[in-house]
Amino acid sequence: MKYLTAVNDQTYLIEINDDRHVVVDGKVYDIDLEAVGDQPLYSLLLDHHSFEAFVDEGDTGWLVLLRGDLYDVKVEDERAVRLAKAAGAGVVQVGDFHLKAPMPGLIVSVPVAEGQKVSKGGILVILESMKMQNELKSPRAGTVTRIKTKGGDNVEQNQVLLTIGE
Amino acid sequence: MKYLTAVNDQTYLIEINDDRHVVVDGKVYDIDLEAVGDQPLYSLLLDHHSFEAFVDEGDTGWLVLLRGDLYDVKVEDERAVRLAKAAGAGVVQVGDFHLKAPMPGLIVSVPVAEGQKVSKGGILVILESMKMQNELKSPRAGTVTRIKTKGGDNVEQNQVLLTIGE
Amino acid sequence: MVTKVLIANRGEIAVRIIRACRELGIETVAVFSEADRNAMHVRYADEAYLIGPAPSRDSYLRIDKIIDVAKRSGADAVHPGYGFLAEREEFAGACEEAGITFIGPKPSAIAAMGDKAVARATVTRAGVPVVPGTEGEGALRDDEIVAIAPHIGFPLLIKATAGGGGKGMREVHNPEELPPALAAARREAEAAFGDGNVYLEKLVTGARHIEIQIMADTHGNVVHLGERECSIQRRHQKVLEESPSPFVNDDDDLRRRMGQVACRAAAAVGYVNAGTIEFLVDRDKNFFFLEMNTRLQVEHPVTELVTGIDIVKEQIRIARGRKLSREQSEIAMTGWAIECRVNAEDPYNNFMPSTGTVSASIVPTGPGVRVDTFIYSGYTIPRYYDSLISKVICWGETRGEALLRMRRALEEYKIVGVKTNIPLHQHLLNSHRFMGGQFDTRFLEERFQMDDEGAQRPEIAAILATLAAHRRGQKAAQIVRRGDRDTSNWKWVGRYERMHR
Amino acid sequence: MVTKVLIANRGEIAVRIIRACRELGIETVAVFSEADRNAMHVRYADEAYLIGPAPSRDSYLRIDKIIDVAKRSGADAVHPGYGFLAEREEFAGACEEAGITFIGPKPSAIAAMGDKAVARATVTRAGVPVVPGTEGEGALRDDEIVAIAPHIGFPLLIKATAGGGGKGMREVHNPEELPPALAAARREAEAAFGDGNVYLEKLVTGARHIEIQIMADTHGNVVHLGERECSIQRRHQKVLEESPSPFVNDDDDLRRRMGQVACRAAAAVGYVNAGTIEFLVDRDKNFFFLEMNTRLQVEHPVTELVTGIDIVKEQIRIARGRKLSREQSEIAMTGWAIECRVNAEDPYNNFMPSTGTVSASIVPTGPGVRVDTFIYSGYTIPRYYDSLISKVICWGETRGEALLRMRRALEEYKIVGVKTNIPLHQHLLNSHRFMGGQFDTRFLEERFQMDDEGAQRPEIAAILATLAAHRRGQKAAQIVRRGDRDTSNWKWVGRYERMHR
Repeated sequence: MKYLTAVNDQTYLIEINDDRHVVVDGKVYDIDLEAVGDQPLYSLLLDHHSFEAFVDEGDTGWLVLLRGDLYDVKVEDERAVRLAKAAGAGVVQVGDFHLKAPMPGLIVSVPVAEGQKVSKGGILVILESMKMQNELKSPRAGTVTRIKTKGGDNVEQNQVLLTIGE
Repeated sequence: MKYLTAVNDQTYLIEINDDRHVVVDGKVYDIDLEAVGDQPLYSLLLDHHSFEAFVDEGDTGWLVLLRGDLYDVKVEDERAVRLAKAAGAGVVQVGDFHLKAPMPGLIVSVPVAEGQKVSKGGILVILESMKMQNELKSPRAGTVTRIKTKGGDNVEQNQVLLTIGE
Repeated sequence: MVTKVLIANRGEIAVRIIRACRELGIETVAVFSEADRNAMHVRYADEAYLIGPAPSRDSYLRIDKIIDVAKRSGADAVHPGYGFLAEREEFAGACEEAGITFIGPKPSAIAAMGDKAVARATVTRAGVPVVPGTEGEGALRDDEIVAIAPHIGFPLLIKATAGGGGKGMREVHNPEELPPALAAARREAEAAFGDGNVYLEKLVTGARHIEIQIMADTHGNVVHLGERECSIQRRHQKVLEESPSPFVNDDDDLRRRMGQVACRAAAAVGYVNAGTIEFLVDRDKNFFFLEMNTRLQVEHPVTELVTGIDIVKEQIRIARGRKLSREQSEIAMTGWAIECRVNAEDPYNNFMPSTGTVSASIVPTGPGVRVDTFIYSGYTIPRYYDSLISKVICWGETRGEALLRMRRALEEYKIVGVKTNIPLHQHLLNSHRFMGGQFDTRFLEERFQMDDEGAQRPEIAAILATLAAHRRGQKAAQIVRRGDRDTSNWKWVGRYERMHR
Repeated sequence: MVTKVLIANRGEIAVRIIRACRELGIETVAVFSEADRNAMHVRYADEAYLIGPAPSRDSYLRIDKIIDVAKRSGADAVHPGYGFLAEREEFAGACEEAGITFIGPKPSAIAAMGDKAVARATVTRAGVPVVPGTEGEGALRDDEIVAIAPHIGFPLLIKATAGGGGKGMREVHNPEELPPALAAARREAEAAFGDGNVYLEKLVTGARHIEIQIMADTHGNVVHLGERECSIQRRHQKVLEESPSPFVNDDDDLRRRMGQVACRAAAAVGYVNAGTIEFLVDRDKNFFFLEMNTRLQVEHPVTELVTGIDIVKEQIRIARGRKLSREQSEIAMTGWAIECRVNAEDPYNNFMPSTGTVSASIVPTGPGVRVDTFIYSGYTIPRYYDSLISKVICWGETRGEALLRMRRALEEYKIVGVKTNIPLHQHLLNSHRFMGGQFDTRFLEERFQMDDEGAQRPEIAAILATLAAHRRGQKAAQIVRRGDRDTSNWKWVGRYERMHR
C-alpha cells in the first residue's frame, strides 16, 4: 500500500508492504509498532529509535501527539488521490458552519440573533462547564442562519447550537 | 434472596432484597457498592463506612482481600442449603489429588516415581519460574499413581503434573 | 481535640488531606455529591456521606448539610481545603457554633481578608504596601466603579471581592471596555462564589506574582516558609509554580523583607493557621500586597518540598493548639521545586475543558517526583467542577535539575481519554525565556505560543499516522473477510438458533 | 565521556537508570529480549535493540550481543544495573576492551569481590572482621566441603560463590542435611549465575543484616552514606529495607566505625564507583563482613531519601572522572526511609510467583512516597525474570511517620491481575515487634505469621462476598431473560442476515 501523508506543508510518500518496514520517499526504515495497553497510545521503534505517541483520528485527519507537539496529519491512499486527480479535482468547499458544543454544559447566553452578521472571532455562545465560562467564537465571518439553543439549556457534547451561513 | 455466608468459623445469614440494603443476622445496613474502574475491585459504603476490597471467585469460594487481610468466604443460597439438608447430606469427599502447575514454567525435576508412597509435605516436583526454583509439595500422604511430566518440560498454568491416590 | 476530620472538599486536595490524616492516625469523613460516588476521596476516607446533587451549590457549598454530616459522623474537626467553603466566614462560624474545630483561621480573620477590598484597607493601615485601587470603599455599584476608574487610571483589573483562582477577573484597558467587563466579571463571580461584588485595582505591568507562605499558631508565633513564584498564569489562573522564585533567588534580603511584611499582614488580622500573602513585585523589586488567601494553597507542595515541612500536618498541629514545630531560624529552603498543574483542557483548542472517562493513567514515578491527583484508569471526570485533575511536583538540587526532572516526568505522564494541558507545560519547559527565568505575569498569554508548526519530528508523526491508518484499514478488511468464513457464520447461526428455541 | 548510556538490564532498575540519564541530558540505549518488547524501559529509552529470546542466558546475559549493540548505537558507556551482568568481571572487561566506559568498578575489583570466598580472604588481610567460613580455600568439591563443615561447626550456610539475592543459598543444621543441600544450592547457583561453586559460612544466630553504602571516585576519595537495615528477609532475599537501621539508630559511633571499615574494605580492592558492604551485626554490636556488592543495590533509594544524594547520578559523575560531589563531612542522614519490595507472588500460597496481565495499577502518590516500578495497566509480566515488580519507598521525619506513610501507601496501591506480596508488608507493618524494631534476620520466617484467622473484619468480608455473588447471580439471570426479549433477537437476526447477503 502507498500513502500520501501530509504534515504542515510537507507531503511524504509512504509505502507499507509488511509489518516490519516502511519506505518513506524511497528510504527504507525498520519499524516495530505496538499499542500500549490497548490504548490509542503507541510505542514505535524506528531504526531502533524509540518514540511514544498518542495517535488518534480527529475530525479532519490523524492527530499525533509526540513529545509534547501535536501534529495534524492527513493520510491518503496514493491510488485514490491519483484517480481523483485524473477525474478532475478542485472542488471548492464552502457551506454552512455548524457550531457544536465542544463539551457538555450549561448555556449561559447566546449573544447573537438569527439573521445577525458576525465577524471572525465574534462570540456566538457562552457555555459553562467545569466552573468556567467559555466563549464559543465564530471561525469565520458570516450570518447566523439558525439558533437551536438558548440561555439555561443543558447541552450534550457535539450538540449543534447554531449555524453560520454565507 | 437469603444467603448463608461462612468466614473462618462464623456463619452469617445475609438477606439482600434491594440494591441499597443488606440484612445481616437481622440487622439492617445501608449499602452502596461500586466496582472501581471495571475491575474485581470494589468500593463499599456500609452505613457510611468506606471499604475498598478485591473480591474475586476462587476455586473453593470467594476471596476477599480487605485492608491487607485475605478472607476465604463461602456463600451459599440459604434455600439450596435447606433443601440439601432435607435430602440428607454428609457425603465424605475422598479421592485423587491432581497436582497442577500453579504457574507456567520449566520442570527442573520430578523427584518421585509412580507407585512411590509420599508423606504430607513431600516434594513432588521442582518447577522453575521467574528465576526461582519452586518445590511443589504433597498436601497429604498417599501414593503417586500417575506422573505426566518430566524434567525439561515446559508446562502451562493449571496443567496436571501428577496424581496422588490413596 | 482533632481525632476525626471531615474534609469539606473533593478532588486532589481532599485526597491530600485524607493522606495527612491517615499518616497521623486521625479518622476521616468524606462528603460527596451525586457526581462523585466513584471519586478517590470517597474511596480513601474512613467514612463517606452523600450530600446532594452534582452542582456545587447543592452539595459542596451547602454549609447546613456539611455541619449535619459532621454531627452525625462525630467528626470533631473540619478541613475545608481550598475553594468551595474554604474562605467563607459563615462556614468557619457555623463550625465554631457547632463545637467543631475549623482547621483554618478564625471567622473574623477570614472576613477581614475575604473581602479583598477590606483586606487591602486593613493591611494598608498596618503599613503594608498595596497596589492602588478601590480598597476601603466597600461594595461599589457599576456607576460608582465607572466614576472611580479614571482616578486610578487604565489599564485596570476588575476583581471579585470574594474571589480567587482568577474567576470573576477581567482586564480593562479603556473606559469603553469597563461596563461589559464589569457585567462579565460579576456574572462569573456570582456563579463561582455566589457573590457578584467586584473591586478595581491598578494593573501593574511587567510584574511578577510572588507569594509568601505563612504559618501562625495560637501562641502568637508567626513564621514564613519563603516564597513561591506564580507568574505563569493564563486568564489569571496559575499554571505553573516554583519555589524559590528565580526572581528572588539569591536575594535573601528581599526574601526576608517580603517574609516580614507577610507576617505583619497576617498579624494585622490575628491570623492563625496556614495562609498565603500574594504580592506583585515590579522590575525594581518593589512589592505590593495583592491579597491574602486564608487557606491552604493549590501550590503548597513546592514549599513542602524545599522546606521539608508538611503544611497540612502542620495545619492540624496548629488546630490542636500546639506550637509550630519550627521557629523561623530553623526554616531553610533546600534545592528547588516546580509544580505543573495538569488541567483537563485542550491546549490546542483555546483551552476548552475536556471531560470524559480516563481510559488509562500512567503516572510518572521515581526519584524527586510527586504527583497529587485523584484520577485513575476508569474514572469519569464530572463536568461540574474545576478542571484541575493532577499536580506534578518535581524537586531538584538546582532549578536546572528540577526542570529536567519535570520534563522527563511530563514525557512519562500518559493520560488517555481526556485532553490535558501537559503539552503546554512541555512547551513552557522548552522555552528559553522560561528556562532563563525571564518572565512576568503576562508572559504566558502574550509572549508565548503553542505553535507546533515548527515542531521537530513531522516525519515521525507522518509515519505514525500512516501506520495507524494502515492498521485500521487492514483490521476493517479482516472483519469483512472473516465475515465470509464458514466457522464464523456457524457461530452466529448457532446463537441465532439458541435464541429461537 | 559519557554522552550515551546503554542500560544492560530490564525492569524497574533499567527505568531508574534511564530516568537519571534523561535528567542529565544523556541519551539512552535499551536492550530487550523477545519477552520485553512492551516493557517500560524499551518505551522510555531513546533507542532500543532486540538482543534475543526470552531466557536471560540468550539475551540479558549475552555479553557479545550487548557489546555489539553498544558499538552499533554509538553508546560510549554501559550501566549494568543489578543482577544479570552487573558483577561479571568479563563484562566490565569486554566494555573496557571495546573502549566503552563501564559505570562501575574496574574488572579487577569485581573479580576480587565477586568470588565471595576470595573476597573474604582479601578483606581479612585488610583487617576487616569476617564470619568464620571456608574463605581463602578456593572452589571446593562436595567431599572437601563435607570434610571442612564440622571444623566450622553447625548451623552453617551454603552460599553461591558468584551469588547474590539469596539464590543458591541453603541453611544446614546437621551433617546429614549437607549433601542434599549442597546439590540444591549448586543446582540453583548454576541456573542463576552459570556458576555452581559454593562456599560455607558459619550461621550467626540472632544477627542483623546491616549494610553500608559507599561511593569512591577515581581521585582516591571514598565516602560512606550510612547504613541500611536489611534483616527482613525471606529465603535470604530482602523484603523490606530501611535507613537508618533501628538497631544502629542513635549510635553514631557504631555507624562511624562500620562506615570506616566499609571504606577500608573498598580501598583494599582499589574500588571505584558505588558499592555496598554487607555486615552481620550480632546482639553485642560486633559486626562481621559478609560480602561486597560491587554494583547498585535494589534498596539504594532508602539511602537516597535520607541523604538527598542521587546515587545513580553520582555513579555517572564518577564514571565521567569527576570528584565526588560531597565530602564525608557534608553527608548527613535526615529523617527515615523505608522500602517495601513488591513481588508478583502469592503470600497466601507459599509465595508462589504470579504472572499474567496487570489489568489495573493504581499507584500510591502524594507527599513522601516514591514508587520505582515498570508495570502499568495492560502490561503482561513475563515469567522469565525476577518477581520484583515495584518498590514503594516512603520518607518520614521519624521512623513512625515513615511507617504510617508506608501503611497508607500500601493501602492505596491497587494492582489487579497478578497477586502480590503487599498483604505481607501490611501484616509486617502491623506487627508490634517490627514496629518496635525488634527483629533479626530470622524474624520474618520464624517469628512472623501471615495468619488471617484473627483478621478483624469477617463480617465486612462476608457482606462483600455475598453482594458480589448476588450480583453475579443477577447478571446471569438477566442474560437469560434478555435472550427472550424481541429487541435483542432482532439485533442478532439483523447480523445474521447481513452476513448471508
